[in-house]
Formats: sequence, C-alpha cells, structure tokens
Amino acid sequence: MSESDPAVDRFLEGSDAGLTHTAWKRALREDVLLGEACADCGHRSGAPRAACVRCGSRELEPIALPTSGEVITETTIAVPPEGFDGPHTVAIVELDAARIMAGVEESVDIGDSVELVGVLERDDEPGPLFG
Amino acid sequence: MSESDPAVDRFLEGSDAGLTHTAWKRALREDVLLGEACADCGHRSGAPRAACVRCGSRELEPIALPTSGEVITETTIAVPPEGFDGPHTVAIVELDAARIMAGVEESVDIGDSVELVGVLERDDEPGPLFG
Amino acid sequence: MPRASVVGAGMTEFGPHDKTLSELFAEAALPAMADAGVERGDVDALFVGNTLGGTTENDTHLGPKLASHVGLAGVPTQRFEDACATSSNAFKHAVRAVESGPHDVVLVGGVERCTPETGLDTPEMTKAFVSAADRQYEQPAGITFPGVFGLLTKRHMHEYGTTEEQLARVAVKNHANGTLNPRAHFGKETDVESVLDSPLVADPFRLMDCCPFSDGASAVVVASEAFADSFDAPVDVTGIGHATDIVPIADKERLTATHSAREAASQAYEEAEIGADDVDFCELHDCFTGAEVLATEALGFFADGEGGPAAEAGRTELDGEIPINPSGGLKAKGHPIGATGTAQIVELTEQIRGEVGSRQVPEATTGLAHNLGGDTATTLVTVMEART
Amino acid sequence: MPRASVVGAGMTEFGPHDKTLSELFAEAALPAMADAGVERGDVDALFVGNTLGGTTENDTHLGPKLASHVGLAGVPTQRFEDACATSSNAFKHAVRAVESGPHDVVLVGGVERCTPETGLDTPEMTKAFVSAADRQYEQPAGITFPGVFGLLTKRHMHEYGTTEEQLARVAVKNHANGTLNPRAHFGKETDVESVLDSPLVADPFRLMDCCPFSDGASAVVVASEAFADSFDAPVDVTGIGHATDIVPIADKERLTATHSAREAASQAYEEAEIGADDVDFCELHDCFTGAEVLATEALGFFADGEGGPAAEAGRTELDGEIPINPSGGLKAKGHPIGATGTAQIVELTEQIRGEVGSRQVPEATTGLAHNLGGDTATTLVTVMEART
Ligand SMILES: [Zn+2]
Ligand SMILES: [Zn+2]
Repeated sequence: MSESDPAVDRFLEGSDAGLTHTAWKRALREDVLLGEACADCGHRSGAPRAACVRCGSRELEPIALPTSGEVITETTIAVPPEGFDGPHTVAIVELDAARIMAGVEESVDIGDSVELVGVLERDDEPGPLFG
Repeated sequence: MSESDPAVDRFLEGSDAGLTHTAWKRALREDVLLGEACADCGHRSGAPRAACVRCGSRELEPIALPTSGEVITETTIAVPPEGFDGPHTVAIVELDAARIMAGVEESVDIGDSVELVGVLERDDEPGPLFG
Repeated sequence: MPRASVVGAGMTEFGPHDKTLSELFAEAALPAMADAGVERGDVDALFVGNTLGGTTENDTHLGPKLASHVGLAGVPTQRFEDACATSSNAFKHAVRAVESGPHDVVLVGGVERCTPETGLDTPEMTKAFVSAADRQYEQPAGITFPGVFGLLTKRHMHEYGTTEEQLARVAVKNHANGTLNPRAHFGKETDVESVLDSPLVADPFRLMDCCPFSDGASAVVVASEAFADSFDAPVDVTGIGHATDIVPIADKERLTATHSAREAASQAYEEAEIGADDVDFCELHDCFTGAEVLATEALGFFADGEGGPAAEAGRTELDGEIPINPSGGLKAKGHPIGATGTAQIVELTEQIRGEVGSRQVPEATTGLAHNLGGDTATTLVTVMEART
Repeated sequence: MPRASVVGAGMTEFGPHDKTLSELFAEAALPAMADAGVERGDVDALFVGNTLGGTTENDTHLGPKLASHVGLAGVPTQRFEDACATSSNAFKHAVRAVESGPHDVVLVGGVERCTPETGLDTPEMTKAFVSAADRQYEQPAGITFPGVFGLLTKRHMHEYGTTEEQLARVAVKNHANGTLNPRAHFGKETDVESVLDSPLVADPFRLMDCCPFSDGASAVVVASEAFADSFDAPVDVTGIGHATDIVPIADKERLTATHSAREAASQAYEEAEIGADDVDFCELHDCFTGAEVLATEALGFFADGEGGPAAEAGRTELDGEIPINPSGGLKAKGHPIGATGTAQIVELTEQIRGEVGSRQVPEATTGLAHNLGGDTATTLVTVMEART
C-alpha cells in the first residue's frame, strides 16, 4: 500500500480490513466519495470490494474520489421502484477513472459535467446525488 | 372416476381440470373442506395436487371431507409470524383418513375430537379453524 | 457431439394466471412429461427455477413443493435463482447431470408469477425486479431494470448512432412473431409509430420497448445420450456456455459489450463446434428492445454497432437471414422471469422438430438460446441441433 | 471411493454482523481459498447458497455479486435456495461437478443475515422463515418453523414417551460443545432447569430448545480426485445422499420418521460403503432440540424412540459413543440459514484434520453431516473420511 490519506483514514477507524460498506456510507453522508484503487492493475472503483473486480488482486488501496466528473451514460426513469417518485435521472459518472452509478437532480446528456450535490436516502442505504 | 358428488361439483364450475386451489378456497369460505382421493393407492388428502403425492397417479377424485375429526398432533405457538397474534394452537387433524393442518381455537391434546368452526383469513389465503 | 437431448417439452400460455405456483408449474411439467412419455419412476431428479416467489408471495423451498404437486415427491430437487437467467442455469445443470453426472432423465423447468394477480402493484414489482442489481451501489440511485438497459442502450446510441426507430423495429418484429404464437402474452401487431408514441418507461425505452410482467411456466425433459434414442423426438443439446460479469455495471470494461454474453457464446460455439454463421435461428433475451440489439452483436450475428441497422433492414425477421425470436421473444411472448430460460429451450425444441406452424423457421436444424440475468452479469448460451 | 475432496475451509463467527452479504461471504470464502492455496484462475466455478436475501434485503442474483466481491467475476456461478438445506445442496452439486462434471476446483459456500441487523423484527423474520412451509395449506394456519417441529416432536413424545427433559439435554450438550468453539454464536453453558424455565416458543419448545437467528457465512474449496493430492490437507467426500419428502407435512406417511433423512442417509451410506456404526462423529440439523432426537433415529444411530433416552444417557456427548454436533450445532453455533450446510462441512473437514482443539473428537476419521430443509422435505447427508 502507498502512503495513507488522512481524508480517507478518518472513515476507516484504524481498521486493517480495508474499505467497508459501513465506512463508505459514513463518508458519503459527509459528502465524501470513497473508493478503491488496485495496486496491481490500476483499476479504480467506487464500489468497495474485498478483491479487485478486474484482476482479483487483494492489494486495494482506499481512496477518496473527486466529487465532480463526467456523465458516461444516463437514463430518465418514468416508472420508478417503490420508495422513489418519478421521473428521475440515473447516470453513470466517471470520477478520475472511477465510475459510479448515481442519481442526478436534473436531465443531463452524455459528456456533461456534474458534481456531487447530496445524498439519496432509502432504507438506510445512501446513494450519491449529482447535479 | 367414480360418480360425481353434487356437494363437490358446485365448487368446480364444470371444470375438467380437477380440484384447483381457487375452488378449494371458495369451498372453505362456505365451510366446506374439499380434498382428493387417489383412485390408485387410496390416499386421501386435504391439499389438492395435480398428481397423488404418495403414488404419482393422475386419477384424483375431488371429495368433500368431513368437518369433524381427531387431533393427530398439536402445538401452541407463543411466537407467531407477522400477521398473527399469539399464542395460538395449530394442529394436524385427521378427517376420515385425510389429514390437514389447521388452526384450533383453544388448547387441545392428541386424540381430542374437533370440528370446523370457521376460517382464518390472511393475505387472501384462508385456513381452516377448528374448535 | 450431443451432450444430452431434450425429449419432452411443455409450457403454459404466458400472461395473467389466477393459479398457484405449483398449479402453473404442473401445466408445463405434466405436458412435458407426457410429451416425453415418462412417468414418476422414470424421472431421476427435478431442477426448478423461480426468482421472486419468496419476495412476492412468501413462498420458498419450491423444489419439494413442485415435486409433490406433480407426483415426484422423493426425487432430489433444488431451486435455482439467477435473476432472469434462472431456468437456463437450471437447464445447464440438468444437462451436465445427464451428460457426465449421476442421472439419466431429469425434469427441468421454471415458474413465476409477476402480474398483479400476486397482489403487488407496478412500483412494488419494479422494486422486486431490481433486487438483482447491486444492493449497495446501484439500488440506492433509484435504478430499475428498464433503467439498467436504458443506460447501456443510451451509451450504444452515443457510440454507434443506434436510433429509437431501430429499437422500435425490434418491438414491431417481435410483436409480429408473437401473433403467430398461441402461447404469447401479446397477440397483436404493432408499428414503429405506436412504439414511439407509447409512454416513457426509462429513456430511451417506451412501454412498447419493454417486455410485459407475465405469469407462466415452462419445462423440458432432458435425457442422457445413452437414453435419448429410446424417445420419439429427441433434439440434441450440443453446446452450453455460462459466464458472468462484474457487478455493479459501472465497473464493467465496456458498457455496450455485454461481456458475459460474448464469453458464454464463445464457450457454446466451441463446445458445439459451430460458429454464429451456422445458427439457423435464435431465441434471445429481449427484455427491452435495446437488449436485443446488444445481444445480436454479442452473439456474433452482426458487427458491433450493426445491430440497430440490421434490425431496421429486416435481417432478423422471420424470413430474414437470421430469424431472431420467432416465438415473439420476451417482448411479445412474455417474461415470467424464472420460466423464460426453459421457455426458450421449448421453442428451440419445437422449431427443430418442425412443430410450430406459421412461425416455423424453414430448415431450422441449429438453434441458439441466449438468456441473460441481472445487470448483464449472468449469461447462458445454449446450442441445440437436430439429431442426426 | 472418494468422490471429491475438500481442500480448503473457512467460516465467519456466527452471530450478529453489521456487514453486507458480500462482505460476510468474503470473510469465509477468502480464508477458504487461502487455506486451499488457490487464487483467481485456479477456481473454475462458484456455487452459492442464500435463502432469504430477496425477502429480507431485496438482494438477489447473489452469484455474480459475491463472485465480483471476492475477485472471481467471470466464472460460472449460481445461487441455490432449498430452505435450511441450501448450501449442502450447493455443496452436493459442487462435488458432482468435480466428480464427473466439467470442473476441477469449485468454491462453494453460503451466506445469510437473519439477526435484527437486517432491520427486521422477530415476527417479520418468523414470517420470512415460514415461507419454506406450504403457502396454501400450511402458512394460513399460522404455523411457524418452531411450530412445524413442535408438531413432529409432540407426536414423537406421544408415540415413544420422549420427555421435555430429554429434549433439554440436547440443548445442554450442544451449549457445552459451543463453549469450545470460538466461532459459536453462544459461548455459555446451560442446564436442564434453565432450558425448562425459558419462555415458550412453540410447545414443546422453549427459547433454549431453539437455534438462534444468526448472521454468518461459510465456504469450502472442493477439488476433483485427480487434483486433490496436489493440496496440503485434502479430506475426502465419499458419499452424498439427497432426498425429498411430501409437502405439506400432513400428507407424509409417518410424522416422526423424517423420511427424506432416512432415504438420504441410506444413499450416502451406500455410496460411501459404510454403515451408521462406522461414523465417528456427526454434525446434524438441530434447529430445535426435537429435530436432533428425530435425526439421530433417522440416521440409524439409535432405534426409533431411543433418541430421547440416548440423549439423556449422554451417548451423544463429546466423549460419548457417537458425538453429535461437536461444533455446538445449530443450537449453540448458530443458524445463518444459507450458511449452515457448508458450515457443517467446515466442521467435518477440521475435525478430520484434527484442528479443532478442545472439542476434537478422538480418532475422528469418518464424519457425517445431516442438513434438513423446510418441513423435513429436503435432506442432504454427506459422508467425509480421512484421506488414506
Ligand atoms: Zn486489479
Ligand atoms: Zn395415490
């Protein structure tokens, strides 16, 4: 692992277990997007895993992702699941090579720049909201 | 199939499909317990199936079960599932060789005689209640 | 080389049914057993698929329940759940169990209730379906399954210029095929204008781009190579591929590639010793019109980016060069989730036997089924061929 | 003859965990892979068990999700659900897949969250569990799973004179064993009086007759016979039986027989070419104390009706003639439903290796696992033996 980042470490509570979902949630609720960078293949992810989804490496470094990035694809959902009111927009956003799925406040197009503006909360599972 | 029973036929709506759960429910709500008798092995059941659970025969005759019988085993449930208030008693009751699971109004013992006294209704699925 | 043979097939009409899961399953399983000429005692095991019975009806452990209902209590049985790829996964295991495993004859099928007959409304059922997406990193964004495929298809439109009209042509074709299938959920033709005028579900998909919520069941009897000749109309399974991909979709290498389909197809073609060019017809997982476009590319029928133009040019129609979804597909035949995989196998079997009447593909000797689960994370590809 | 070998084992502590299903699974799967010395690339497939994630957390299609989390995205994977017999069913399929099927090395495991960490209270979770009972002909009576086994056990008491004190002795023994297992949900001794004084759950069972609601995961690496010798500590799987019985229970031939267990045991003994007398220790499905009594009879350790007196006489204790549930069993180790089957396989593996410290059964060379699902409708019985 490379040198630790204090902005990340404060959510990890000194755990050696790597980035847990609990830590990821806590950070998101403080408007910090955490993710992982693979020391072996370089893949960057916004969804913490126990091993790299691309190469299987266990050498994953917890990282803080930028909070602004570019829309890779998007859809406007007019028939929402229970617990959401439609229509609303969902996008895949690229944040310095890490891609995440997120809600978006308004209609956007592929290539648009967006930034983190808040958190969607349902059933104790927060999701990032961009705008 | 043997001669048909008008007390049974009125729930079958002239269907050749045998005894359906829809017909079984409709009958129970009119205090009639329907079941099936196997023409091949003689097994009698209170849970309609497409084939005999004992021998696999398709020759199942819809029958009306008696509404009184004997407790084969019973339990008093103090920790009920959502939708029920405990404690309540559940028993397996034998009705002329056909056995069914049923609610029982009060505490009973193995060997006791019980009769159908009503219907438990949850989520559009009725269950027989004995007492 | 045959891995196994399908020796009996049955399915219900797809659409709303006021029946229990067991009753529905029996209406596919008993005809499949009758078609094969097998009875209790001949069937060594039951492999069953169902995705949502626990969530929608508090009904789990369906293996022994369905076995009891059709007179097979006692045989080993297990329930598979792999989202929309559920029963083709059960089918794969049944094929492997007779190919080299302990069984000679296996009954395999799927059953699902998705219509409002369950008592659940559209938002509740939409939430149940999205249980296949990542619970922590996708569901909280308010995604739905039309939305997942909307994201993939919008990217495809961006990269390749695929158009809404091309997507609509997929729906028009599958509805036309569905009018020829008496078991289809929808039996009516549609046209491009009607598709484009239907209400938005998830951009770019409108209601008519989407498969319906269906109830239904399907089942087939699978026999080992050694036993197959003792049946009347065996159709051989010559290749199966099964691959998975990364969850969540944001971490996939290429959003438009449906990588698990490419890998599964490659395995299936290799096992069957054929290529995409050898396939006479295909049942594929058109849960949304865009999914069919992506799948026709992933399976190698068309180059990347050519799926939309190919649909528009009629190349996938019943009389086109590679008929796609002669049954009407999920779009018109319907999509009772856990029943869809083996329903594709039923169509392959009956097409290759030459039994499907006005939707018959001429000289249908090699068929391919493509069944996708979740956010393109599971794909099963199956090759079936006429027995020679 | 070995059918396959377990070459790696891992499990979490059972009990409450504030972790996602994927995170929990990784805490069993990654240690199992490390124990076997395998990495991504060595593992051909992932077989996973989970029963209630769809109902409790809206989380399905766990095969690819768990695969992605532990770095195995791409491999074929499928989720099994067969009520409490879920992961032993997955294990059976993994064994068959390496015995005669297409794979050499398979990772198989189970994961479940049942404690209030899911956000569900006792009545909600009790309803979710009872989804394994007949939806139409059992659930409407208000039955629960303690109730199902209450019905069976009350009949056993009626027919054979089994007593509440005998049942309590099962709990006392399993709690004593559990104190020796650092991964057990409960680490405290109990006594007959405490069991009999605990609050009623479902007659004749009191709280201390019942297994707890647990979170947890377990996993093993299974290798084919040809590959097993290349691993450090293979333990052979020599027999597996799998049988089902009629649903609903009212239609069963004998309420006290747990017929599927008798049939599965008979198959497993025959395949392993052993008898009940050859078994050195047994992990069995003691979801309730009465279930252990019925199982010790069904497996042939004691004559029908002798299970209660045998428990009372200490014949099943750790130093008795046939140690039952040295791990503490479901009663003390805990019962994260979908993880229980492979957790039994973990205990068999580690006992036969001689690795379990103070709860070690002396000369433990032949172990048996008995995993039951639903209202005794599914049973898997597995025989494992030291490699010779
Ligand atoms: Zn990597
Ligand atoms: Zn019969």
